[in-house]
Amino acid sequence: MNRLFAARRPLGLAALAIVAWVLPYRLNVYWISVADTALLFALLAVGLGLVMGIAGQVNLAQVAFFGVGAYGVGILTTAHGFGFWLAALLAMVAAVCAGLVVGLPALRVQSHYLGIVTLGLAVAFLDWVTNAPVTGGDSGLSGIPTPPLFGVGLSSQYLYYYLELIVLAAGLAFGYFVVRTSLGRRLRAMRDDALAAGAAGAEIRVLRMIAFVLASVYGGAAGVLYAGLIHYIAPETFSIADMFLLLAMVIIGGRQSLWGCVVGAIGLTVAQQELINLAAYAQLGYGMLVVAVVVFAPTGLAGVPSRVRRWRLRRRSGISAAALGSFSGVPSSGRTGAVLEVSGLVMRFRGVIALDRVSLRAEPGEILGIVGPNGSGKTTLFNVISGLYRPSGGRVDLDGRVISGSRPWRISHHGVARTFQHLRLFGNLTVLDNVRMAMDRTRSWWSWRYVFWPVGVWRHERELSRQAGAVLDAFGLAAFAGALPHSLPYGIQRRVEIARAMASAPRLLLLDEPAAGLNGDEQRQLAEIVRAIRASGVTVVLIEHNMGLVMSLCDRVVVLDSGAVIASGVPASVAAQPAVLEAYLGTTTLPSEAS
Amino acid sequence: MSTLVVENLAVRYGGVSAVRSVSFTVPPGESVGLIGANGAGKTSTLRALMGLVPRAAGTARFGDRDLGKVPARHMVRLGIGYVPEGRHVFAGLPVEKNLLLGAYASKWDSSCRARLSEVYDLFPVLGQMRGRLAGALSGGQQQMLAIGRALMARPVLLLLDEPSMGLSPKLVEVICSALQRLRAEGLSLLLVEQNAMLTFEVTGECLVLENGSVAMTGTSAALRDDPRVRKIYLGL
Amino acid sequence: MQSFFQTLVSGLSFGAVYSLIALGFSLVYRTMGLVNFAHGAVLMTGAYLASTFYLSARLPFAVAVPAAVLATGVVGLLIERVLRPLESKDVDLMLIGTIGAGTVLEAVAILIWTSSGRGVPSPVRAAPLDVGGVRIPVYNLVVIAVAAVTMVLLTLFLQRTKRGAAMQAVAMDPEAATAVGIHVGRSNAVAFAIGAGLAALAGSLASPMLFVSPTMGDSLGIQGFAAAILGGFGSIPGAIVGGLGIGVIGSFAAQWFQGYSDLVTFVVFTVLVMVRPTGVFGEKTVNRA
Amino acid sequence: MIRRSGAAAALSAAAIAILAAACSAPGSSSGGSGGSGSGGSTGAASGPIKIAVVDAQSGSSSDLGQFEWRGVKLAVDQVNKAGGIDGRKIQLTLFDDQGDPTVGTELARKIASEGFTAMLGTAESSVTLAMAPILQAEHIPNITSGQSTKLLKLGSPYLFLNGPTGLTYDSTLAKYLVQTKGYKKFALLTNNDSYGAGEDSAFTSSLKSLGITPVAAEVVPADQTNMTPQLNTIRSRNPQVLFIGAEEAQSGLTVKQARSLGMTAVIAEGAPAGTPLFLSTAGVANADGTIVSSPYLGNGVDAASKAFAAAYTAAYGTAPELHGAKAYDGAEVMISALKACHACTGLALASAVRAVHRTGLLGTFAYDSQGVGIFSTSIGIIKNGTIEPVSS
Repeated sequence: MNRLFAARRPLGLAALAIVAWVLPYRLNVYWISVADTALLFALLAVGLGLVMGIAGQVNLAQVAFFGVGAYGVGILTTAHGFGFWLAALLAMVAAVCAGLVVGLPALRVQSHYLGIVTLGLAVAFLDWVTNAPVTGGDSGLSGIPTPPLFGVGLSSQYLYYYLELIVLAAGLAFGYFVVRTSLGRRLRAMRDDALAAGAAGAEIRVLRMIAFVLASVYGGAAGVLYAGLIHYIAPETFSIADMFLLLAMVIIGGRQSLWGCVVGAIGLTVAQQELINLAAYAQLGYGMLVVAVVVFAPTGLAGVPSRVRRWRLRRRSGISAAALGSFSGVPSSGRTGAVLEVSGLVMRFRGVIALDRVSLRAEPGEILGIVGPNGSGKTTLFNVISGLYRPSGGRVDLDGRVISGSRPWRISHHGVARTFQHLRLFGNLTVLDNVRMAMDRTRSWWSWRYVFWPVGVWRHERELSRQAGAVLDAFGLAAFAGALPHSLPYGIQRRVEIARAMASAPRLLLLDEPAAGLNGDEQRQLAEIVRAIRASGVTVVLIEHNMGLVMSLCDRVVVLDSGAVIASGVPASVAAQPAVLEAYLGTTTLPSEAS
Repeated sequence: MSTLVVENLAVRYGGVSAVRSVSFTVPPGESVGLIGANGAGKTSTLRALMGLVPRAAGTARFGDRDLGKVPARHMVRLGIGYVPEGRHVFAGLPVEKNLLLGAYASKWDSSCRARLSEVYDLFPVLGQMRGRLAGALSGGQQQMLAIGRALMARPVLLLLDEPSMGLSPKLVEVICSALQRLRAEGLSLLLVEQNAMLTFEVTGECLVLENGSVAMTGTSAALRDDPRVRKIYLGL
Repeated sequence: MQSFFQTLVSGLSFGAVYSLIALGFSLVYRTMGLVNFAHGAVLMTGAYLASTFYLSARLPFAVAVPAAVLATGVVGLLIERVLRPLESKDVDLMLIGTIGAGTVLEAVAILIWTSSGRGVPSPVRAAPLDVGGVRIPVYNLVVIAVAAVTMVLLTLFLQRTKRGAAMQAVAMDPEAATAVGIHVGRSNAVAFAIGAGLAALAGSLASPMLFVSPTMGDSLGIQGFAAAILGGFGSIPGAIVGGLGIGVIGSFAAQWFQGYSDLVTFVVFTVLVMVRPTGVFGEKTVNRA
Repeated sequence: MIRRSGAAAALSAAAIAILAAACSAPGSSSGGSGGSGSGGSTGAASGPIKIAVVDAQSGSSSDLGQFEWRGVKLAVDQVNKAGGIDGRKIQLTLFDDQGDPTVGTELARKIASEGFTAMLGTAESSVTLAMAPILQAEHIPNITSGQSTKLLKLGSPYLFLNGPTGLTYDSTLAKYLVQTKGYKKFALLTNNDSYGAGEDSAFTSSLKSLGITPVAAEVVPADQTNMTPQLNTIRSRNPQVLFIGAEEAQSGLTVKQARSLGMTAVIAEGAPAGTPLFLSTAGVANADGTIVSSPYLGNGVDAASKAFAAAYTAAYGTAPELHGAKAYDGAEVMISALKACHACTGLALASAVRAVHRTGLLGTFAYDSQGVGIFSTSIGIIKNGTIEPVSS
């Protein structure tokens, strides 16, 4: 089914290319201008899709990027006599700068806060162009020249269509190149779960800025083309109403799919032209459509086929027939285990002491168990070690190097990987992508290759895929490579999370209640996996409530109660200590076996 | 007075089986404990009873009412009080407002006032702090507040989820004696606890859960002396 | 100096309106965790209803406004019903859903009242007060007074009544609220209706000072939202402080920066949010793994 | 394997498409582009004469658009009833530009592709500015209601104004206020859209030529409804005259807010102050004494305006105002030109418009090379909600 679809894809693309290429022959002067506008909106929408749908950053300033591109060209060509393409280049630079400025707040705030701030910045931009003399104020700039191309002036709407088509095709291709490879995978992982992405080595702050820069490049390019097409720009075109219209295009089309954004943009542009004398009804229509899409089909039109497919699958059979393979050993990473040294760690939350001078040590090739009643601070300890919290006191060293206080991605690059008590898989990434994302050890600035050395990206990608395949094989997950995590049984999801953690070739692995929810058989497999991980030299620290598992698996156990270490040692001796019994059972008067 | 009858209750989260086929009965005026290590399925059982998580299988009846058909917010009208795990007091509201909200289903009249003074009598410290924001109380005080809030609706059956969690031994004793007093007044209790010794003090009969199933049942007195309980807890 | 105070007075009167708007935002956010981007459009609906009752049905202003508040509350119930499936879901979808709802309200207003807008004569005909050369329009005092009374009433409602306590309880802990017998869905609906009513009150109070048009909610909504965030989202004193703050910043920005006032206001706002994302009275939240 | 052949198919298809494109340029073969190349011939002698009216029917300036449409339609209905032009009826089509220049450019292409002879509108200079180059390229004469002097700078032989430029309004007003009334302290409050910015520069330069510098010149955003902060600054300078350069509603609000601050300065303004929307927004009492510069002071000034007002009221059940009258005059000019050249098109029609010499409601039209046909306005004063000509 899937392979067939893949084979059909080039055919579909070819058909689409032909339609797009011969379309102008069927259009009159008016409709070609509509087509030109539609293509511009499509380019804008792809940019918005990348930042909102792929990277999950609310951006209500996309029209401002559009405006910066258009005004950049307008001002430079009319007031300073620059040639069109030089002006276009500088305008793109300006748009990227705007992207960086609008993206800045994303480092501090998210979701609705980011929405209002970006909207506010869009209003501020609009205010500036309406007032500044250099932008011609409300009456705008006219007389923007036609862009020449190889000595041909593109004054014809028809020729311009092809220019736009080529730019859009290139933009889409680049967009898909980004989305399907390393950078896009990180962006999507960040969207699904920023916390887990950080713990898996993604530099969240840099990625957010990259997302806004991507959006601004597409917005700026659309603006440049717009200026060359219309030869006239005025603030009205970049209004908030147009921003919401653009948003509607992306939402209705499907924000997580670049094709969806294109379809939404073209569809809504054409619909708007058809209803040009019924503007209020058009607005009513797309407003209701947005509400309906958000409530009933959050992934938009682009998400409908996969929803239908999933629905039909579910009706036909329960879960996919693919079976979990057997675990066949941890692929060697060539890295040795690390010594974890926690000394005097204190963590306070608004007066509540969650960790009270915790000290412990884990050696390479050892499985250290952390146990204790609910609320004793076990997960908080993991959160401090993996960098989610900055400790109030004390320190964490890895092989003698202080890691406490570093950001999660940096700690991940030092060789610490973790799983979470409540699974934190990237829900909209396939199992393979979950693994590839964690496996990718490049830094974010590595992304310059996307612009200057795409071949390098491809090679890196091939290498990642090869290694990730090996990890999936080793963990017996090969059959689920293309599945989304939530479609899998819980036990398999747990294993995927461990595979993901191991994909980053860690030297220290933190497992937070890995056996929770597993049945007896699965627990036995888990024990086998954890032992194999230890055998590969990795230091393992695990939090577990299942005492049977702890007793049989761990080399040493540390008991936490009320944030403090109350006992530590080999499992059997720890279980015999009165303080442990009290922590677990509530009192020391419990009769011992001997009595 | 009604009897709580639970038969073959099962709970699943997604693909995970948290509770498999648990059955028990709480007769009027009786007190039953559900104990076991973390993750044994105690809290899930209680939440399923309250209708806060969906039941995968099984039935629960209270008197002649099928609890499966009663929305969670109507439990209080049937006389079932619920003290959630982690206390869940309304942190931004004063102590007294928390208690009054416990009597949300009835009028805030003189009988409600009378009930309020009964709660203050049971937990004098709450009376002293009636104007304080609940979020500013210590853990033990919050636990008293959560119990007091549930008592405000004059329940006939009280479901308690880990009332001793995170409390110092001294405060556990306070809670323990309060529960004993409530039991003496004729209230039925269903107590979910990790703290086995507290449970044995307060209840007449206990179930020990392990991995979502009932591992042992018996009178609290008998279980107290049974070494197998300790094994289940510590996995030895 | 006189000009300074005059600008301050004008900033405070509009600030009172922003406070009411921010209050609606905050109440809805506080009780249901929903960020209502349609708030501005709801405000516009309320303003149109009030002006219709006042101008077309010739009701006295003091009757028209409460009538509009009630009617808009019903509109709020409708919106809440439509968007209810989103309430516990992802915040971004909610944001977009309410933007969609706002678009719909605006379109409906255009279809009913056309897009041209209308001026509403001031219901108070008295001459402005003169305090040391500072002119204070009597109607502005009425607005400030009504806003203040509303805030006191709202605070009393939340603190003294059973329904108010229940609404706060739902906000703090929906599950525990359910356990004591509170109908969470109904409480949310009531909260949303009150939020809509507050928007309508703000809109109808502002309409004699401003101009009623289908787009009036856009800028008022954004300013009110900014006010809510500035004060600390979900906080009632925060809404008041934030509203007055945005009103005063806006007034001085308009006086000093003329046409560039929006630019200045939003740049200042952005910087403030970045420096202190939780606003003046907001609480810091902790990430949990 | 399948994948391979798919890619091959794609390549060959693309090659065919490129070949097809190379053989003939799109757009040239299809008969869509009606206007191109028809530079001045006499139009086809049958069927109705198609005239496009482009005006905002939605958005904040839709009121203006409504007024304009009524004025145009009245004129065209009258000529159609009288038998049309050489026996051919005029067929009007209304397009909504939404006040957005981009929409305007698309409409310009639509008008060209659908073979319209001429265009009337728009009410907004910025939209007309965007459309004019396309209309010029497609040889479609356009009589606009815009009054910005930027329109003249385009130098399009196809663009005509149906009223005076902003400069005419303001210089007449300034002369009256300074020379007749003897005022010396002026304050300006203008908004930042193209109308307001134009008024700002026109009135300032008019004052300058009379040797006067304003004591205050404040700018408000066009969508701002609270003008108090700017009015505060103005009030502190104590001017005798407050000149307002903003659209109807905003002007009305400004007057209302100025009066509520206790300002007593004389209000002076261009055309917007003469409209019902201004009066209803400001309130009748507040608007009293406002001095208006307008080529059309009211419906009862002379016989022509009385007849127009009667016909307009009969058709629409409401009395006309300036915009309706302007649009009516513009339509009349176009009709005269069409009559004179026997429904010609393109450059010939443009020349015919330029040659029109007729007296309308606003005055006597005699177009100069820049496309302006009216060069004077009258001064009126608002009393009890109606404009009266000043008795000077």
